[in-house]
Amino acid sequence: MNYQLLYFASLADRAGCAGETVQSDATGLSALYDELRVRHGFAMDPARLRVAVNGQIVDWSHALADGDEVVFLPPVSGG
Amino acid sequence: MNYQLLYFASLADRAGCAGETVQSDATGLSALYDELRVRHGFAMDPARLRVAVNGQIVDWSHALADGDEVVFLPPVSGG
Amino acid sequence: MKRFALATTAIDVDAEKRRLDDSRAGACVLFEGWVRNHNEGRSVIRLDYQAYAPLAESEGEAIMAEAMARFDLRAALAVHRTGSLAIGDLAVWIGVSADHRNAAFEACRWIIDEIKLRVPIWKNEHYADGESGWLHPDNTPVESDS
Amino acid sequence: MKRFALATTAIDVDAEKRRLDDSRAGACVLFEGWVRNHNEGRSVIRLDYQAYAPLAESEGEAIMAEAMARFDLRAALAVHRTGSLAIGDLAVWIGVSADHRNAAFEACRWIIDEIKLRVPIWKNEHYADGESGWLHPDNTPVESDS
Repeated sequence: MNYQLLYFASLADRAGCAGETVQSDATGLSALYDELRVRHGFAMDPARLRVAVNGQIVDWSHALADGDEVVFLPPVSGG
Repeated sequence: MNYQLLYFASLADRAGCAGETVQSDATGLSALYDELRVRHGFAMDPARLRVAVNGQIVDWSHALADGDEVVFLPPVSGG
Repeated sequence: MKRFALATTAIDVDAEKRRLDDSRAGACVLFEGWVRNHNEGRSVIRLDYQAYAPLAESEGEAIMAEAMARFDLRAALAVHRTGSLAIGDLAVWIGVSADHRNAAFEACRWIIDEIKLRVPIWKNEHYADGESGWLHPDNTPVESDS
Repeated sequence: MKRFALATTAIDVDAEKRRLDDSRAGACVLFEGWVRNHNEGRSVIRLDYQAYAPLAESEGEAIMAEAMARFDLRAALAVHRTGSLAIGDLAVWIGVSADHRNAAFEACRWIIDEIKLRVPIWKNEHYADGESGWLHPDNTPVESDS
């Protein structure tokens, strides 16, 4: 399956890009994040991340579909 | 003794003036207010008033001196 | 530098706000009291504010100095109108700046509460039915016991 | 009508504030977040804000709608900057109007707290020593665990 990944803040710095298309057999968010940790060396514990799929905050149990836009959100610091 | 009285809000309405010079034998604030209640028909309980003498908030036990500016302050409602 | 002022004409909010600037400050909280068109279920057409000016100014300054001492602020200012005001007019403006928002919110709230409690300013509401009345701090009419 | 916006250029505070006007409102509370020249003991020279814009806008709108439902308000608005900001720049503006000041203070405070907690915007601080770092919601550096 193909996923559109977007990266922000420290994850973007670590990945060295703002986004990428990833081909993956993962159908769950945890499995997908584990692949990205290996690929980019993300050190942030997934317990500290929220996840958005297609612009909506979802639960980590959310099932992915081909073509989804997926964003792992580091703790925010606006304001 | 002569006192310069200033009136505000409901007390000014009741007295029909913004201030007046009052000649009185009273040397305490309670006695002076009692005289003014008789003169102007003030109904407000002194327990609800604060008192300023010469521009400073004072206690009701404050001793008056000839020529003092005395203001009985109704509960305020600014803001 | 004075921190509290009475104003007989419209408050220059922009000029006051510039006095809050401080490069160490990360939070600014502003309060504006506007003349409402209603109170206690009655329709209000305008307000008059009367002040015992010398005492209002000294009490106002004392409140601002106390706020600077109680809260971790960079600046705190307040201006209160007197005279006749129309619906929507700005009656009181309070501005504070602080490094952190917690102090800014708490101080701004504390200052307006203290002003309403302590500063000798009185509000006379004029109602749509032609009546008028002086108000207590809780905005109930004083009429009955004056 | 949108209540929450991201802005890539300076926020037009006067235009936003006029949208709070309501003749029934007696209280207006405004919060401004300014870029501070220091954080956690380090000297800051500028900030970059990065947002995941579509989600930031929908989360922001959800917060404002929730504020309107939770508090007795006439209006509530918020604007958050993105991009590169200098010391003293306005990073976030929040304005609420209400009949009474209690609701106005509580809602304004609640809105900024929720924005900082929920809206996907990240702050990158640039320090005087040449370093920079993304921050956590509590303004501590994220560096160690990214």
